[in-house]
Amino acid sequence: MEERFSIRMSGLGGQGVVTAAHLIGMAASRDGKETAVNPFFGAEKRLAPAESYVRISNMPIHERGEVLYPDIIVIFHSHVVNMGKSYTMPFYDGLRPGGIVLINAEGPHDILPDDMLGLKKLNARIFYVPATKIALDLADTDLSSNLAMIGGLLGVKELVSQEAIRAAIQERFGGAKFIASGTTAALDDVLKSKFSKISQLVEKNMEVIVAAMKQVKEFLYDEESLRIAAAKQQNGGTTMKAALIPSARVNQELCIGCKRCLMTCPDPNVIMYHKAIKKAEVVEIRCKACGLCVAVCPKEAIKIDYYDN
Amino acid sequence: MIEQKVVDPHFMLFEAKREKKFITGSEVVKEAIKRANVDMAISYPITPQSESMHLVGDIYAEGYLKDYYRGENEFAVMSAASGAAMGGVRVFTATGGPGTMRAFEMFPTWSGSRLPIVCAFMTRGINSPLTIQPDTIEMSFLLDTGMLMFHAEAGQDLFDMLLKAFIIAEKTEVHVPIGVFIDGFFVTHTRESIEITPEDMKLPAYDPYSAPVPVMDMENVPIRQIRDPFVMKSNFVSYAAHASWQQEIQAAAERSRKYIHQYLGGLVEVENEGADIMIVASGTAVSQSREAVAMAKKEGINVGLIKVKVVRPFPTEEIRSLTKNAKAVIVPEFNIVGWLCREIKTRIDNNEKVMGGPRVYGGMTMPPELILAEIRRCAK
Amino acid sequence: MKKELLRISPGFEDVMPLEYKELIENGPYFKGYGVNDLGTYKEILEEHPLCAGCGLALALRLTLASLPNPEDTIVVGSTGCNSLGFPQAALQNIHSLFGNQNAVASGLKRALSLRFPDKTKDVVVIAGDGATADIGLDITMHSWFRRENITTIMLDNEAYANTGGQESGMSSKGTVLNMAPTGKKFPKIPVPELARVSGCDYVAVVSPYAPKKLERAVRRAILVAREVGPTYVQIFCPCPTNYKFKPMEALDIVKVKEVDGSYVSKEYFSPEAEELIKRLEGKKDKKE
Amino acid sequence: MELKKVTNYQVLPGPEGFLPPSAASMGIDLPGKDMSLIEGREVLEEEAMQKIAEKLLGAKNPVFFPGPQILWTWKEGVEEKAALIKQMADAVGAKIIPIPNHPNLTIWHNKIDVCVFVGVHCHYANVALKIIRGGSNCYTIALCGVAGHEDAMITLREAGVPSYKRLLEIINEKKGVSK
Repeated sequence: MEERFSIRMSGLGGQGVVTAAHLIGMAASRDGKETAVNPFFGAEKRLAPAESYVRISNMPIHERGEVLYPDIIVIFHSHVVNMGKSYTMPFYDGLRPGGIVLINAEGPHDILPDDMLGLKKLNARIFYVPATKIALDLADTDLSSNLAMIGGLLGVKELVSQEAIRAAIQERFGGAKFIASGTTAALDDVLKSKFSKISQLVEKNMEVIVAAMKQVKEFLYDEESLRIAAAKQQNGGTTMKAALIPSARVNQELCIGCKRCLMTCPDPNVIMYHKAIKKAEVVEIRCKACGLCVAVCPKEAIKIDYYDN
Repeated sequence: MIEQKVVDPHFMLFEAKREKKFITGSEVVKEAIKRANVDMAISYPITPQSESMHLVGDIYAEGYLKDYYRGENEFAVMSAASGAAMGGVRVFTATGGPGTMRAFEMFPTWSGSRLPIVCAFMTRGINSPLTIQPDTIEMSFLLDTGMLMFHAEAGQDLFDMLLKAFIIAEKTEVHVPIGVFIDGFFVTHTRESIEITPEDMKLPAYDPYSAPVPVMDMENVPIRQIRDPFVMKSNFVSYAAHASWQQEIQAAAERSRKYIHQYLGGLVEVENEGADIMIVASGTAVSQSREAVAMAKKEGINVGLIKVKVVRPFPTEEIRSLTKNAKAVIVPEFNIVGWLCREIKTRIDNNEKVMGGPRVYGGMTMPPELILAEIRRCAK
Repeated sequence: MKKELLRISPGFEDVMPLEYKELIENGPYFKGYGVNDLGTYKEILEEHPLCAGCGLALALRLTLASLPNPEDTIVVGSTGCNSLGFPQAALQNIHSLFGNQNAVASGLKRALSLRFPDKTKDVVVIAGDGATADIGLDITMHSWFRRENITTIMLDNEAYANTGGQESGMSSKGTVLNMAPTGKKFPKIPVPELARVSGCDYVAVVSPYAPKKLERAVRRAILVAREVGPTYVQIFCPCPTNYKFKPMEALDIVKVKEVDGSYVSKEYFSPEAEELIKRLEGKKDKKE
Repeated sequence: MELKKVTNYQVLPGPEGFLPPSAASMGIDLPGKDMSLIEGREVLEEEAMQKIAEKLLGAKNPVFFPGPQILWTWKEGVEEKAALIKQMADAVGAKIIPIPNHPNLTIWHNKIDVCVFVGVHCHYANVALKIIRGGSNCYTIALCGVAGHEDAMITLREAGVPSYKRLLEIINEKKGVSK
């Protein structure tokens, strides 16, 4: 009998959603399973919605395109859940009854009550794992968050073996030219640059995966959790912890108001200028943390930092 | 230049006394555009279209148009026409055959951008090998561009269809481009008697603010209001927007039917309705069929003729109803693929009675005798 | 545009999205702002999805901040990374197809001249190097030959970036990029020189890391296009994603290329343009 | 000859299938002069207005979607129209969510059961109306100043100040009755 799992991975561009799907697919293939993996994204860049799909089965797979009716949904970023940065509305649209939702979040998250109700009706099981935090703690880079999400997924369901995942990481980052979109290839290079050797990259990321497997927790639809979720919506929506976000910050004591940073930021209305005090200030929520302002500041008054929104 | 006054289109087209002129199809284009209150025309030479756009240039020089130039190729010309239309002026251009293919990417873009451009297509064969001869194959490629397509039988149709095309294309709920198709040489280079409207009358000017999309002039509702179909975001709404957008372009064509009835008297015309054998044809094939019908009549064979004036939107219900009781349907065409036959076959019941042909292509003339032979065969 | 256009119908002020209100209350229309005012007003460009540290995004932002009359400017873009920015821009803009931007702009400029003979309507083409120098080179040059009164601005990131980093005609000789696996075989297309011989009355090459020079070039180009003839500005926009460097290094890359002569800022005026700019800018020396 | 597609199609709230067809492709015509459409059926404007008032007053979460042509005082007469729309929205307790650009996730986010399009450019209104039918069960109403919108469940055509005034009157009358 066919045992098929259709997985939909949703996140934002640059989070490694496509890479995660690819690694799972490679691992499943190594484990001798049938698998098909495909990404789906618009002509957009980082931070735009990105999805990828993994189908794993013991029988041949013919279906293509978006996984419209997933068994498992893996969510890399809170904005997929609460900001509509999703290909579908609501984010769990099409989830099969009894399906699984795994979210990158630090604590008992707060899916909006209506969505919670919808998921409950489907008898969906909700899991969360602090993937970004684990990545930063253990691999020292948020670029490993996708590996942590793989760990979380394996913690919920052992779709592929750890050995196969290890081999997949080795293959993907270990030299042989991998065909990916230009932007993905560029990010691969950045990830590689974070580690001195490929073996170190593999080990660190395996640590991330194992830690995530252990830390993944199930959300229970008990009264207490539902009450908290409802209270949160009353307070104006979500308080679900997003990943830590890097942003530039101006040390106002050092700022001399030269405006160089203002004219060097590629994004509009990120750095604002206070005419009265002649100081620059960063609107953190808009900053993409490229660091150009840091490079042009003559007084070293700007730094990139991680902050928690 | 003769002083022209703006008149009610209905009066100009249906009531004003017409004058008879013995002119070619190319001259018909000139006479129609002279009366169409066109702001701007852009041209590029290609046989058999060139002469008509020279003549439009001449009336620009006389002062009937406000701007006119020769572009560098058809893709550029059609692009410039779209820029002009987005800027809120009435624009006319023409091409044919390989020129149509060179410009092709722009035609669905015109439709998607809701631009009421009128373009005359003087149809001709498509390479390779090189040909400049008549052939209607390009119409097959254009069927699904979202443009409305009128097919003129001869010069008289051409005159009326061009003027009426501006009126229909510019209706807010329609507002998509219209291609007026004329068979190269058979119509463009044939001289015949045409009844034209008075020279001192012209259509009312285009009102850009009647468009269903904002005009790109920074003078109407302001800012962050893009006009083009930029829906390539990554979420379900974007896909839904693109899907709905495509539906909307087709819906616009559906909405044009009412106006086609009002101005063209319908999408089809029929002769000998209810005959056992019906010919369905468009363009020059209609003219040849008229002769064949007359010849058949002499032989005692009763044959009907459905003239398809409008190919997009397609006269589905009309053809279904008119061919319902026919025993045979003959579709003579001036192209190898038989696109009109295909259109009909996919739309009517019992389509095995539709005869694919006769067909000529590559510049050949279709003698009425060829159609007659088919009629005789069907009558047996 | 008429100033009255920028007024929300009474009763709807409260419900208008903040970004629109900000544009009215604190936007750049009718203000004559320049790059020096950045950070003090609501910009024409909103949050865009271009990469962190994108040189093209910076060039686009600065270009829009340099427009002398944003309230009467219509931008024609083209396919490429820049087309991801324009839907976020608060001025009317057209994305038609790939490579036809100068033809669309020609038709648009002529239409606006017919409809508004007594008003200034600036039509500015902003397109990438692929759109301008490869797929649209003939159309670009023909708009110059025809002496269309439009400004053409090339955001030159020396590659097809939106499709994943392929060689373009503007990539330097020897550069290894996708579709140039053994390195590019011919040098950068000399578009500024082509512009000059094709009749452009003003040509400038600048980079976004000298923002005030960029601003001056954009303004001059638009002012000359209004009154004299076609103009061209080429902006070097290093692409960290496809050229694989850290965004922070962009500035150094510009400097190195300026010094080694492979990408040098320059400016050219026709005599008519020179006279016009002299008149408009007073005694200021424009060739500094 | 004039032949019309005979249709029994009704323009009802979605979702209809995986992707609903456009009403025009199903043979629904725009209303004739002085006429309106209710669910694809041509009726007198008065009847349509009565139904609009009922729908709005009976709605849990009615929303007005004013578009750019009414949000900005870009030409004469807009202010008066805008004031009437505002009064209408207030009278039925509707939220106002501007559509200064094209449609977005608003429609899903806000769980709207009845909505009114007014002052949106016809093309964008048509696209949005189709999207809404595709993905929600919202009852859509269009107060169109031009030819109307067959994809809306109720549409007026050539609606201007007199139509708005009459509609407001009907709403107020019905409100009086229901109270």
